Amino acid sequence: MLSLLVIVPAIFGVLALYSKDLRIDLVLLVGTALAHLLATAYLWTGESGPELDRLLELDVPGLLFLSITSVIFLSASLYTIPYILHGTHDKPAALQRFIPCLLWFLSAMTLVAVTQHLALMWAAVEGTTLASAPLVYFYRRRGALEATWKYLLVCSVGIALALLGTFFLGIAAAGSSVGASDLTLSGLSRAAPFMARPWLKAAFVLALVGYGTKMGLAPLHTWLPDTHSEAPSPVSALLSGALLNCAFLAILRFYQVCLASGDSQFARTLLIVLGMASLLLASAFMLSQRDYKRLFAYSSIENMGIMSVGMGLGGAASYGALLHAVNHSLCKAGLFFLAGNVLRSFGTTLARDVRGVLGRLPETGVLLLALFLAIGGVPPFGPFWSEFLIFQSALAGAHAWLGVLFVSLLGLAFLGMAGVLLPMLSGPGSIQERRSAESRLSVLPPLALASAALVMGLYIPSFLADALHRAAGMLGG
Amino acid sequence: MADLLLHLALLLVVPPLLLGVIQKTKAWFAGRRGAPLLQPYFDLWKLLRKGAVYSRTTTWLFRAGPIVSLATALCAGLVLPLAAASSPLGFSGDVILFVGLLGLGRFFTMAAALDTGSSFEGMGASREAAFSAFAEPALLLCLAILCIPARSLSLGDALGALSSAPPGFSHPAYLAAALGLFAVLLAENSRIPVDDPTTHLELTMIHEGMVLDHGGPDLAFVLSGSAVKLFVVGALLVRVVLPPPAQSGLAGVGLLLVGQLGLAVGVGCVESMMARLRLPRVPQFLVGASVLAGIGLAALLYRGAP
Amino acid sequence: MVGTILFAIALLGLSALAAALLTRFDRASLTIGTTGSVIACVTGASGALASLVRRGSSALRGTWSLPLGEPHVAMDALSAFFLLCIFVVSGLAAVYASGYLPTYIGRRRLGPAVALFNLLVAAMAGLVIARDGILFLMNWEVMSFASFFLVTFENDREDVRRAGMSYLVASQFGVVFLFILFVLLGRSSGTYDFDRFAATGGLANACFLLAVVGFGSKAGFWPLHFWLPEAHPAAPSHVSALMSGVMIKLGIYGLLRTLTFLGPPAVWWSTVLLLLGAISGLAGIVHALAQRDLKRRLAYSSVENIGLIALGIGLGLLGQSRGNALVSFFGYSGALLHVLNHGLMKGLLFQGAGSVIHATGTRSLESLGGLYRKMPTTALSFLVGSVAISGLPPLNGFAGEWLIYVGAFHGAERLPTAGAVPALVALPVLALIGGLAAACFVATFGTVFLGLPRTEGVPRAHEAGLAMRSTMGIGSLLCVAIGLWPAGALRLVVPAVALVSEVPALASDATTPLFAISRAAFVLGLLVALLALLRRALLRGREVTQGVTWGCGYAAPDSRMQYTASSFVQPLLAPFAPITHVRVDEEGPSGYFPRDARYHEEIGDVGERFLVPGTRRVVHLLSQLRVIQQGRVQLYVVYIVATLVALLVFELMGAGK
Amino acid sequence: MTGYADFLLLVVLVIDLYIVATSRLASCVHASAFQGVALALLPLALWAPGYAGGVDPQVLHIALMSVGTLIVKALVIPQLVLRAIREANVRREVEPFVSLHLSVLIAALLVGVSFWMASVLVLPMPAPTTLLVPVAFATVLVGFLVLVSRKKAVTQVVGYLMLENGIFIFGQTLVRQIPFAVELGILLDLLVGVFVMGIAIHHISRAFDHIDTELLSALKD
Repeated sequence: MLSLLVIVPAIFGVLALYSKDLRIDLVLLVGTALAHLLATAYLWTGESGPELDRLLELDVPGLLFLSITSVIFLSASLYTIPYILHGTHDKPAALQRFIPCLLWFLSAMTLVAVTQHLALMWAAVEGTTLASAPLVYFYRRRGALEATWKYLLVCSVGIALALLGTFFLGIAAAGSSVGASDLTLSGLSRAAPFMARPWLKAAFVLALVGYGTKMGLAPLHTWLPDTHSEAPSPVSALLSGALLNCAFLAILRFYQVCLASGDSQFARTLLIVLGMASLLLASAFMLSQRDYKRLFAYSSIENMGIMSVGMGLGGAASYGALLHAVNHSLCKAGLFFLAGNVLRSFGTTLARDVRGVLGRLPETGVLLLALFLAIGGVPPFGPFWSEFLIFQSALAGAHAWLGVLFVSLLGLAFLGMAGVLLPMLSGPGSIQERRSAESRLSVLPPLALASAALVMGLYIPSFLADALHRAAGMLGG
Repeated sequence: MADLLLHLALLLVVPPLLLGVIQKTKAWFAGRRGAPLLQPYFDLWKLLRKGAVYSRTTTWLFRAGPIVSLATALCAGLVLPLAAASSPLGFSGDVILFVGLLGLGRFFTMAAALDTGSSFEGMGASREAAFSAFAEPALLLCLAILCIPARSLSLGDALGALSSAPPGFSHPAYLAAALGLFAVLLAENSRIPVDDPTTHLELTMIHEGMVLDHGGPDLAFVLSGSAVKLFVVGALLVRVVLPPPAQSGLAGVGLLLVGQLGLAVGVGCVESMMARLRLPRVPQFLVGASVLAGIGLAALLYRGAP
Repeated sequence: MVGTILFAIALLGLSALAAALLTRFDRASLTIGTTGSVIACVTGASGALASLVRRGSSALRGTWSLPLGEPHVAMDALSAFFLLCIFVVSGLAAVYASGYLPTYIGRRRLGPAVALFNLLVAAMAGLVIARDGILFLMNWEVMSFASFFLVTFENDREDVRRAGMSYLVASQFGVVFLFILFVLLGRSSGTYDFDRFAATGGLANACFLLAVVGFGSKAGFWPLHFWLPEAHPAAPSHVSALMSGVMIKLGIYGLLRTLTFLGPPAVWWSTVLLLLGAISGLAGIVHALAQRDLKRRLAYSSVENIGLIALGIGLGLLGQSRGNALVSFFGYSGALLHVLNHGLMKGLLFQGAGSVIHATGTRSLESLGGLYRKMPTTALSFLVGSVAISGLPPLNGFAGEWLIYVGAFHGAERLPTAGAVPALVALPVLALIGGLAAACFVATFGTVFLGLPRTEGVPRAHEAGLAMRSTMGIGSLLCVAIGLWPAGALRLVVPAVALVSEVPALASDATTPLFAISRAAFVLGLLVALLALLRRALLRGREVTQGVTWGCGYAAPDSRMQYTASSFVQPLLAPFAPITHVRVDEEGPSGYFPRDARYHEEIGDVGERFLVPGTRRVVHLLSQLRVIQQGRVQLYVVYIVATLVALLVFELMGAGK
Repeated sequence: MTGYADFLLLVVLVIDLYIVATSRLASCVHASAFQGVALALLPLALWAPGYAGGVDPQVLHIALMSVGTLIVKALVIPQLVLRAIREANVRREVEPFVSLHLSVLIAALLVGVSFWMASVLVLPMPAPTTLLVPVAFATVLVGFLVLVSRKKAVTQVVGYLMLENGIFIFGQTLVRQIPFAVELGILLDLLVGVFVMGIAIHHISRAFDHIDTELLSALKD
């Protein structure tokens, strides 16, 4: 079952590559996305055993991140239909390899969520980079090319370090008295208590820096703003909504091993340090940001920082961090879709030249307003709960000043976003302004995501709540 | 009921006499015979029998101004215990009502002045607003000096407590209160150091400036209102300087009248001897009065109530 | 009783939703929204009144699947009193809005405005009955954002957007402190339930300061008030009436509710509040005097009245910390009665200002004047509002300030010297504030309604619509009623005071004097009536003619020769020149035949002097960080290696072998 | 047999220093190809018969892996990079950030550092040769040096390859833990990675008509 989840999108990708007609590609894309979501929903019902002699094995965190990826991918595929059919941005675009890469991207991300073999997981994460690089270079222009090159190089170098970390972990496990175990999570956890401490620490540091680059934690985040400002909107939504979570899952695997080894305090401190660095840097850059797509990129960095701090604090905060992963993906994907709509209607990503969005694109404007409030942590929406849970543990923890700094940086970031978005929404777009018709499908996905974020703020479904609790339990919750 | 009638009689009959005495003192100082002592009464009688000319820009507020200023002055008088130990409208906390009533009268006089739309009346109202804003703290602090030793907020008890105390200024605080009240009296009733009631140059007027456009019965109400206000604040000052012995009945009234006349002569002397303060100096004069009262209070608190 | 309030909130929510959905049809959404909010306000107010009179208190506790807190609502005396204020002022504002909003049809959509208004009222009511930290914070944020979007209703204007931004910064700044306050309280008592919140010693002091700053930024205490004179004038008038009337009072409610958790107050708490109150009051009224814009002047006067309320609470705390029940009773009851009074008065004044602006199209005091003939009802209610807010006897403003004065007097008399001094200092401050307020509002009333119209725009003014006139009428009647019968209003306040100051209600000490005040008011009315009759009798036989105002014989008096707002307050502001940051831009007449001369005075507030340059410097400082994102790939790889080396050294060396 | 392993590791180390020293791109790529060959032989030298007694059952696994490495690292990748160089018709790494002589000195310093790190991070389990860890660290560090100090995109790819080779050496210690499928996956990722980089370089040279990353820095904040 799990192997099907990985292989089917890959095969459909190949099919799409050779099919000449765009419509068939789109049907393939949406079909795969739907099938993937149904399969994931099925996985929620029963326990599925390991496959391919323990290469593919699904546990609760894996299932959680798999379902996030699946939901975001379905909304992105629906959004891609009008995005491609209505003619893309002004430049000629590489349509031919867009949908195949999307499908390979999906299979790579699925593999990350599904496997517990660390080396295979590394290969999957590297696979996501390689699959998404052509997606970033969708528009034939210099900026996109430069963004792709930086994305490719910085991420590959980062992930290479993660491979080194995986090998270090293997060495540490091999050196421990339990004897050589395969590089699966369960094996490593069994060997963890007896591992040589320096190798374990070096392994975690390498993995944190490696996958941290992919996750966008400061100061390893440098590729993220460039990539998001150049990539087409559905790709940015997938990058921020799903890919960053996969990198976070990879770090969590290593964190599980550290927890099993009993000496996890150093890991917590590292997570908190990098998380706070991301928060500080993201807030600073959001304050005077000119480009609204880069603004959302820095908001992703900020939210990754929040999740990393949450996981570092442990206790209720790790539950908050996982909840925030869900909330953030929903909101950020929706925001990027809306950014795509605004870009298509106004033709520029400079916030200064965009005025009266509420007048010209009423649906997009209202949704943009709702999601801006959601990502800012305003109560009726989901992120308020996760951010409050993390803030509560931060303030109640050993260093109270950490909590104060945390909530002030969140406030600063929110004001930064308000400074950019609110003038865009308001302004002279009065009623008479020409209301450009927006296609149903370019508004439906963000609407669905926004209402999901609202539901998460008012009522967390019980199956999701206890899945989060079980996952947090496994991660030092 | 007899007290009430006596109280009202005093409030209505005596005040114009004070104006007469002040004018007679100033005339004596200037070596003139001056107008007869009852001249204010003749003026009032004349004005009450005249017609009235109203400006086209004014509304009913212009007509209400004089009425409210006289009514509030009378009401303030009723709050103040003139002769008997208690006043008809007295209660614990009437000190603040006393200050509030004076404020209400002033509010409507200023509103009437602005109603005419003339720059001179606006100038008078603006100056009145500024100086009264600084006079209120001084008045309140002086009243505080009276109330705190008596541990009660009613003017009746506060002044009553004075009469039981040994004569003269048993405590320097009362001297400060008296001086403070005298300064407030001069400011409120537009006497010389603050304002010149007899000036004819509109640019220099304050209180007169506000009532330029009134004529006939309205002017009469205005004049009697300011006379009553002079009488009321004067009575307060006299009760502080010459506290009548307890339950003295008519003798107390007599003492009050003598005190008032003495006060009127005093005001006349001050008016004859001093020149007007420059307008920007008036707030400093009033702030000085409140500081004086504040020092009195500090002395009171520091050595504990007598 | 709390059931009726929940019903009212539900009704408000539903009507908000309906109005939002019907955005395309302005009239329909307006009627639905207004009827919904009026019915809800009436039921809510009656429920609150019933609970106050019967001194009942009821609670409802539910469960929800959200990770934190629980939906626990209850209504005690304090909540009931504030609910009464909220529903009365909101009801009046809603009816006023039904007359005021139609002018926007064609320019702005009405649906969102009506929906957000109902949402704001629902959030405020929800806030007051919330008995759980999380629920409280949720309502607080919904209130802040609903009011933010209402303030930026006309966001096509640049100054409205700037005002909205400064309001957002202030509310975010305040919310940070509230988050910290509630988590500290939650941690010390293990749950977010208000019934079990408690803090003593150092934690209580910290919580007090957090509450003062957090709630103070919404209430508008002095340095934290910078958003108020920006946001209120930018908002449509019915919203500024609601915000000034009742929303900033919820900051006071939050402060009082926190005080009930913190047990016996420390002595220095009262000094802090007295100081804040005095500064807010004085600075507020001085800046109000210096304003040229009608709504900005009313906004600053709100800061002054919040200062008075803070003085009241300060006296209440003084009484509690010194153990004198009388002082604390008068302090708290004065503060709470002033909350209700100010809600009514300021609502009335803003509604008056709204109809003036709606009629003349301008807010500047320099160009108004002579509106009495054209707008008699508005003028009369504005007069009632002005007399009331100046704290003059027959009206309700006096009743509230009287209680605070008596509290200060009792403080000066009964407390030992150390306690008496702050009370004594409060006396002259209260008097000065009262005097300046009277001057400010006679100037405002005079320059707007009396005299001659200063510009040609004014003569075309027309009286406000029926809805607006009726709300102003009801508002004035309420002010007069409370003014004439303050003892009744005190009966509403006493149960709430008993709850806050944990002292047996000493109602008797206050009701007899208040009855005396009513009697004095009656006597004053009698005297005025008698004199009016005397005047009519005297003038019956006489010849009464119309003439021109006496201009000292000047041949061509002109309406521009009248005293304007700035000239009226110039002697008042001269003594305060050292503490106010005055910028004068003038060009005196020159040459033998001077043609043009110009004099313009601008009073800078704490906002312009410190905050705007401060934020600009911070943003500039943070933008230095942009050098990190320089663009070269090699540099990015160096970042990765540097982080790796740093963390490795930190881990391997730091942890030691 | 350990003698062969040490010899191969020394060859790898020398090639590292050579790549840093040369400025001609073509010779860099050829050196990298030789390094690939050396690495392909390494597993045979390390785990071939005679190590720790008895025939090792996974000899097939090791043989397959070394053949795979040979094909990927020695043949396919160099061809890709050479094709990229031909299309971009760029010959020499003109003056990089750090002059060539200085970078050689730094490389030598890095080798010293890696030997010191090897003393800190001693392999917990018995390893066939003591040289393995230091050479691996050296290759990784020098790879970073090349990546950071060179301007041409192709040289950065070569730097990235050296980095991968260094990590590959570390991988040799875990032959038993990593199943062949995963090993193949890692190699495949490397191959596809370089392939995509090649295409990117091709587009860069067409779009910017040079492949100097200096001008590739328009995107900044």
